[in-house]
Amino acid sequence: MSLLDVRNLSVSFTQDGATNHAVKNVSFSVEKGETVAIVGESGSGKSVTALSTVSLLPGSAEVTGSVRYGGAEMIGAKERELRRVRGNDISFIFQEPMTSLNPLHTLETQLEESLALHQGLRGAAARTRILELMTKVGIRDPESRLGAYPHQLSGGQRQRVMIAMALANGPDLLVADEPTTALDVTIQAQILELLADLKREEGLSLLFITHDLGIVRRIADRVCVMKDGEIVETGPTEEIFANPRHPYTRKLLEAEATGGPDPVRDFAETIVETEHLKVWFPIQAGLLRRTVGHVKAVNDATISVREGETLGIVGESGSGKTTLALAVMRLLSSEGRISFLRNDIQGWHPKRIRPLRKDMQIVFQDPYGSLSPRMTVEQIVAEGLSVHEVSGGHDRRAMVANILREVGLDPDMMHRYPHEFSGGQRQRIAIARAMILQPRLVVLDEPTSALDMTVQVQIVELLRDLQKRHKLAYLFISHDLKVVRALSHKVVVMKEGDVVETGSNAEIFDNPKTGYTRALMAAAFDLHAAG
Amino acid sequence: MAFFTLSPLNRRRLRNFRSNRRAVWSLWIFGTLFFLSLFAEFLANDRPLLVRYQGEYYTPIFNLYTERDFGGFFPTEANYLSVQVECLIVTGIEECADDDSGEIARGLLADAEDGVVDGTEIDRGWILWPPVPYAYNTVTEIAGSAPSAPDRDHWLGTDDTARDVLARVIYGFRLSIVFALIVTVLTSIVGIVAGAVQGYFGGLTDLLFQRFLEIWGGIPQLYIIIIIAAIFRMNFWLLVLLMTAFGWMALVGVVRAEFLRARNFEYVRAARALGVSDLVIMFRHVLPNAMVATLTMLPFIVTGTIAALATLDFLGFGLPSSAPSLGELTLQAKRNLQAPWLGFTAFFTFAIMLSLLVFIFEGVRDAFDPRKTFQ
Amino acid sequence: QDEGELTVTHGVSTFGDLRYGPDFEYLDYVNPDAPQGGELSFAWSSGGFDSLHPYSRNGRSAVASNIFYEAMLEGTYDEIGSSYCLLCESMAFPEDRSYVIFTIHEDATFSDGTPVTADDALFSYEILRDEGLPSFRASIGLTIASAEVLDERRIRYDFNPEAPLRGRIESAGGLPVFSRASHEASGLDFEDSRLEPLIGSSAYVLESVSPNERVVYRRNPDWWGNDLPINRGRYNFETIRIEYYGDSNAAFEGLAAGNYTFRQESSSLQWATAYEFDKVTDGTIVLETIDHGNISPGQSFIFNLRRPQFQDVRVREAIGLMFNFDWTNATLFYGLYNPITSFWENVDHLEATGVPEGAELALLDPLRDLLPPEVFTEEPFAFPSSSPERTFDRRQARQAAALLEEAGWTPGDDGLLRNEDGDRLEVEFLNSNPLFDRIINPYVENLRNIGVDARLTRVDSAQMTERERSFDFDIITDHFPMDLEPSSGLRQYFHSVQGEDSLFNLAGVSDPAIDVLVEAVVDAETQEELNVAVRALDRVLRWERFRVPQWTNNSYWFAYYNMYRHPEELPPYSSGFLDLWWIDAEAEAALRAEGAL
Amino acid sequence: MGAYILRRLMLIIPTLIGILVINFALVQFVPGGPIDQIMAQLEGEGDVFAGISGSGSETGAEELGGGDSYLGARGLPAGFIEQLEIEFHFSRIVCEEGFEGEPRLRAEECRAEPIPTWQRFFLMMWDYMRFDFGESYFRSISVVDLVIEKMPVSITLGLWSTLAAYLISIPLGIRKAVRDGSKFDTWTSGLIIVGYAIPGFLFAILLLVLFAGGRYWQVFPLRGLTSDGFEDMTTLQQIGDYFWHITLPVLASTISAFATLTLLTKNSFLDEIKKQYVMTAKAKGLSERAVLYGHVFRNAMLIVVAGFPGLFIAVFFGGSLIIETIFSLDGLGRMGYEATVARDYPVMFGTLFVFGLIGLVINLLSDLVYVLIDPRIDFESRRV
Ligand SMILES: Nc1ncnc2c1ncn2[C@@H]1O[C@H](COP(=O)(O)OP(=O)(O)OP(=O)(O)O)[C@@H](O)[C@H]1O
Ligand SMILES: Nc1ncnc2c1ncn2[C@@H]1O[C@H](COP(=O)(O)OP(=O)(O)OP(=O)(O)O)[C@@H](O)[C@H]1O
Ligand SMILES: [Mg+2]
Ligand SMILES: [Mg+2]
Repeated sequence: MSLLDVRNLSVSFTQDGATNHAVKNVSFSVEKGETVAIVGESGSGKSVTALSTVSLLPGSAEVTGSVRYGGAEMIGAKERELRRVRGNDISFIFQEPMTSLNPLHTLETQLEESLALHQGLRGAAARTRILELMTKVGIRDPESRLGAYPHQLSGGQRQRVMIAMALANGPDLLVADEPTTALDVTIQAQILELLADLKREEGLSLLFITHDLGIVRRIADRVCVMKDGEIVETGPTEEIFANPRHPYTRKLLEAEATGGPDPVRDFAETIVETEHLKVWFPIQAGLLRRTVGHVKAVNDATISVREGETLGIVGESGSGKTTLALAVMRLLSSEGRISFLRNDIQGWHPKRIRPLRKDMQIVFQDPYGSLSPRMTVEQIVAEGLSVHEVSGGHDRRAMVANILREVGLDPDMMHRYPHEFSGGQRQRIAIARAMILQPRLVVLDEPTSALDMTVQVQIVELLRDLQKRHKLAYLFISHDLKVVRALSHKVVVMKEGDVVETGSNAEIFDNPKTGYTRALMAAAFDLHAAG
Repeated sequence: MAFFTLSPLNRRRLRNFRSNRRAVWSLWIFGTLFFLSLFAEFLANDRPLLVRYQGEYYTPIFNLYTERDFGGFFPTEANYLSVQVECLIVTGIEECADDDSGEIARGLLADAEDGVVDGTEIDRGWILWPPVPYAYNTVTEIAGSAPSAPDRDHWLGTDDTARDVLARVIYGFRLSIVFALIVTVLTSIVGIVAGAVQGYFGGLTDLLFQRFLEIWGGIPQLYIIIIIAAIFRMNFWLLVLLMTAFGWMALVGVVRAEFLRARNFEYVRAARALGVSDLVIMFRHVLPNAMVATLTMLPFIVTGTIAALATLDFLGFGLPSSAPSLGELTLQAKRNLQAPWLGFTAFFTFAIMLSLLVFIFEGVRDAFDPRKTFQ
Repeated sequence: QDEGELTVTHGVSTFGDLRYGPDFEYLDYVNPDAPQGGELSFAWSSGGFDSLHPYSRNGRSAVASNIFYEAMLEGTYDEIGSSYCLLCESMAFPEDRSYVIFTIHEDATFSDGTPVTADDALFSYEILRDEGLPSFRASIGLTIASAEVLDERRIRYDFNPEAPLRGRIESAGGLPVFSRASHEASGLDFEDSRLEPLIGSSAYVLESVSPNERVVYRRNPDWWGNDLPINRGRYNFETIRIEYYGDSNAAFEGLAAGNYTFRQESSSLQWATAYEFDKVTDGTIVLETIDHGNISPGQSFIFNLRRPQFQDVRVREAIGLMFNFDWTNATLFYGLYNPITSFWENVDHLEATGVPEGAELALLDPLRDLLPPEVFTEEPFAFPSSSPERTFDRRQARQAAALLEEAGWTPGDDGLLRNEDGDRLEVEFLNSNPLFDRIINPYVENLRNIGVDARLTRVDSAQMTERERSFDFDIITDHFPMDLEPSSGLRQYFHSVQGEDSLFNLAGVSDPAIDVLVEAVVDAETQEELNVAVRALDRVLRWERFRVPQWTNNSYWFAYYNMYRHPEELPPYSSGFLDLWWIDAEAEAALRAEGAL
Repeated sequence: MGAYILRRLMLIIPTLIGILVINFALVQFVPGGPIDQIMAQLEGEGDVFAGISGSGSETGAEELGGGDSYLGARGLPAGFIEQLEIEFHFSRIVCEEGFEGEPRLRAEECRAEPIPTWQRFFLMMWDYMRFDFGESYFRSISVVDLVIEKMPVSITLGLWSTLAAYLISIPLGIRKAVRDGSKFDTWTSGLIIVGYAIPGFLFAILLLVLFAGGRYWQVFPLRGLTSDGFEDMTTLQQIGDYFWHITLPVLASTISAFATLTLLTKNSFLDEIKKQYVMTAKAKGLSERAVLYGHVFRNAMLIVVAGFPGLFIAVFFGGSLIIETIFSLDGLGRMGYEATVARDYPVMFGTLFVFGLIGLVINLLSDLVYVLIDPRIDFESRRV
């Protein structure tokens, strides 16, 4: 008997009278100790399928079919029954770690809760275990991080906390929805190693959803390929990779962001420039919130991006990439010079910067959090247009539809609220919002982490195309070095708040100088090679 | 655009609202009641809707006719409820008005049933009354003492001044609702804006504004009311002004708190990155997500305003005591425990009004809740 | 000391006719054998109390908190203007009553056992004069010129020569006597409110007190005056307990709940509707209506005669005609109240009746030029009775409309009356008592119906007083609590000289004829003279039509547990429930057995 | 934060001054003053509660008064008003030069001279700075003692009704949020709305008549906080007696408090309950209670907390005039109303000052609680 047996699962959402069949008649199973990977197009129903295994879908979802866990039916089961299974037997890693943690609880509380709940660990014992877990998932200096709130963590750190939380209970089945998207390759490798250990030692079963085919190849026993809510192909990993039958699978396997960026014109105008940029977050303690120390998120960053140029920023998780990006955008207080289009915007009153914002846009690392929950996609995407009055005679709705189409979204979906999308779709909405303004500078913070290979290629093409046409400057942050390589002219490598290396694309990728960069490259391309 | 063709979003909200049947019903009932009460003069009045006298038509509801116009004695407005005036109109005989006890008038009226009085044919007139032939300030004729229990003439009884309770409720409902709606709209706008500005901008703005609020809140309203009432004569609009001036602070605290929290959210940062102005961020991005408290409180602010008006009336600092106020009715209920119909009427009026409002606002909340779904 | 013959007597009256001789055994209206003991308990809900010192304006003193003190003299409930020695053994005064000497009873002691001395009396006089309630100060200052201790037990008061003869001695003899020692020992100012009362000499001492909640007075077992004839059959209750309630409904419930057992009802609504519960129907609680002979306090709407629109008496009469007493009484008061016509309502010998004759006519005749002719030809003015069925009485309205038309007020297009200048006839009723809204509102409606631009304005009491003090009102409700033996007090009410700025003459009555009559009353030397003068004054005042009389209650309404008893025949001027009534111990035991107590 | 708190504390002083200035100025315009009120009282009128307690009669005749029945005792002595003005510090006595001895009005050489308004204000401020709030105009009691005297009732009513409201409303609101749209939701809504719609004082009277009066079920006492022999009871009896007394008043004053709080809780839970982190908590396998109270509660409660200081100040210091009156309790509600209507300015200003101070501190505390609840909150202005 399979540990998890999904039969004819269908999930549909009815909205505005129209029914959206997110998952259609999906069947698969996970045996004990087995790793099943679900890959597929963004928005094809992977997350929905995963969530329906323990009935975590919102009330608006209509679920039919059967999901049996250890022989017990999960669909329509009593809440109490489900509770026993959740967390204890089946652990979950959600796709969007940024919004999945309780914003008001410290790491310690969140982790301790799981431990206390399922293992009865409390106090010092729990603490030891928490520290152990945090070390295992690669959080440096865990002790000082115990009291941190989610908003004080980087994206990757949050994701790791999610992983630690899921592993805390020693589950039988781990449902991991894109668990490594925000992690740099070294940590990613470490996590995968950890999972492999667990699988080996405790017979952990894994339902693994990912876009990264390298990972699939490395850890999965079986693969299900989903498209448009259906499993179009399923089989042992080797077989699928060696011998894909379905055209979509073939397309997926072939898709890869390749090529390089178009060269930058000489004497291109510098769009943005920073000198000795520094962001230190105060660490506050006590009711009076006295500052007891600082998290040195960015120490001394000097970068510049020219018209039509892409600056890739890579580095380990928590190294200050996002912080740097936000500081450049003047969304965080920082020290040091920032000049944008020759304006020294550091110290400007926010009101004064506002007109400039048309030309500087950002795609946040946490797309979900950055979308107003009570605005529809249309409103969200169109907002910039009205703010900067760039209708240019066009109908705004047409413009929105257009950009949505370009990022691979069905314009019919523009009346939906953000929470009615898949992770990848939300990411693309965020991209669309930034791009519709045709700014001069776009900061892209992990813009492709939730996208499958085919869409990723599409987006990369789009970015390149826009860059070519409008001479956009990109500040591109990603853990996916392949994409970085495909897009950037220059690359900055960061580690613990410091810029450790800067160089052209070729210099960094082909000829890394510092040890850290070398290790990073090795891990990245080795990992893929290993697959 | 939004006014003529509904945007898909608004259509969706409307649909959400519609699928909350309770809310829809409440809105209908409330709307109907409110609409009807706007025409209170046609529902309850001591002036007839239409009078036919000597072959001509008169509309006392719009025009003032003296008793002399109908051949009577008084040069002042005719008292249509009196038997003398009725007799004058119906029979057209001037003797009707001569007898103050009404004996002759009654006799003539009885005689005129058949259209012939004393052998001469008369041009029979008639009076068309509104459903309730009393206005809120009509002191009616009752047998026994006031307050009198409900009967055929007075469906909800009379109050302690022998005025018809139903008529007073009809007028009182209108007065209270109009008052409360105006005050609520004004106070909510001011309160929300104030709270939003404080919470969103923080810093010095917040610091100073809060102090201002504290000082403002320390002013004894009663004195202001006494002063104003002594200078001007207290009236509806003055009370609206006063209530607004002191009522807006109710929402400031919660709205401020919500804004203090919400301004840290990622989507606010995103909006800022877009270059959205502070005002738009506040009202497009933050407010809809900080509206829980406001929407929950609104029906209570409406009824609270009515209650505040009632309390003022109760304490004697509100509208003149002849004004049809629900507060006055409750006060009477307290003084006249032997007349439970007063209390029941007040209670049911309040309860119905509040329930309807709460249900309507629940529907509105649902309509704006993106995650709310209806099967 | 001896400017002629001194009258030494046990009692004094205005015109020298004492009902009780020096050797009377007990007062006529008491039950000399009334059993003593038991408890009188009643409730109070018109405001709380925080003091037991009724002679200071500070604090609100408890009900009957003057019970601790005795004065030299004591009045009776069946005579007017007579007072008898209580603390004094005798008093002595000369013919012209220019002074009085009281000799304090030799047994008189304060409740702490110390004797009452002339020095205590002097102290009481002085402190009341200097620091007492303003009313005391005003009155004492006017009448008493000085006081002097003659010896241990004798005190002499000298009167101001200008002070009216009448009531002189009574005003000195009526001063409560405190123990000087107790005041000095307390260390407080006399003006401070206090919960520990000054020591007095009366039948009751303080048992316990709990502010705003309860005060209990207990009979002093060693009361010196127990055997005095004037006290015989009185002060029968062992304890008197007064329960305070914040709310009248709660207070009413307290009776049914047995928290207290005696209630004097003052609300017609309650009296007519509330007493229908079990304990009443089964006789545990008895209801009793007792007619009294007290003068009505003369509650009326008064016109502010300083206002131009009220200069014309026809306007005043017209407005008065629209107040429908009969309807108000029947519909709003359950028919329980009585109308008022006279200023001495309910006192036959002082009310004006018929056309003036005899002595009255003689008194009025010289004033003929100053008076309207009707005074001599018609019955004294009274508003006619009107229809009890409906508030708007056509007959009165017709009369009123005619009067107004005569006075030059004609209706405009809006149905409101205007004078030649086009001004409307504006009448504002100013009122601070919420209970009156229901009475004034129909009146206002009536007035509006005949075209008077009337309205009711409610203000709070401070504002009310302020507007009264500045005479800034049209019509307010006022009282005319006339004395049975009216005296110089009348000047404050009606005399033009004092009247100008007297707060008791709110209407602003200022009429030479009235001045003459007031003086005639003050100067009256015999009862008969007084009666005549008062009747003449009453007549003239009524024809002045400056007030619209409201209503009065000529009865006491009592509801009590069936254990209280009172003398068969109650005196006319007081129900005397504090001192004349007693407890029937058997009945009380029976009630207890039933569990009703 | 420390700096912020310091700044807030420092601002308390100008705020208090502001409150006093405004009120002092206001009082100058109110028609009728304390002297008028005293005169009204001397005439046997001026019971400020007459309208509320329903006492008093239409005939204006009460056989017994609090005062005396001294005959001829009527009118005001000369100089009485002047003397009051001096007592109330509206005027002061000035004597001619060379006058020796105690300055009294009675002395020929002395007269009352009004003190200019601005001087009066500064005199008052000077007293307040030394926390000297003076005496009531109407009673020989200092303002502080007066307030202390009234505290037990207000604390009782405030504490228990707030407690009851919170203890019932929050769990109820949460239940309703979880079961949004169910039958349970509907009928509880109905119930709390009815509770809210019942005019408070009618309900109080109803309770009183039904459960405390002698006509129906005489279960509870009619009045007061404690029974007679309270001092002699054992502690347990005392507690019992106390709760026996306060049941009805607390019930009456709480009944309407449920509605807003419950619905507020419900709606803010509804907003939170569908957020992503709740799913995480659920996926952990936490029980419903643990999810609701452990996770959602803190996120949803901000607005409930935000409303708390207002509510607290309202119930503690506002008191409940009508409930206090009906149950014959003597609390701050009545005191405040009486002081206002009777123009007892020392009491008014004194309480305004003290409660203003407490209110300011409570506001500050509640702001700190925000930060405690949601560490992301700060009060600085955004410079970026
Ligand atoms: N609450 C919802 N209401 C309506 N539609 C939804 C809702 N949640 C998901 N969907 C839709 O269901 C489909 C499947 O979504 P799902 O999240 O499973 O995609 P996914 O395969 O996980 O994609 P991604 O790789 O982008 O995360 C999408 O088209 C999405 O728009
Ligand atoms: N508001 C904050 N308060 C305190 N520390 C913070 C805050 N925001 C970020 N940090 C810390 O600053 C460091 C840099 O964070 P940042 O988000 O820039 O990392 P990153 O390079 O984007 O990482 P990732 O790849 O995981 O997203 C991290 O250690 C993080 O914990
Ligand atoms: Mg997904
Ligand atoms: Mg990051």
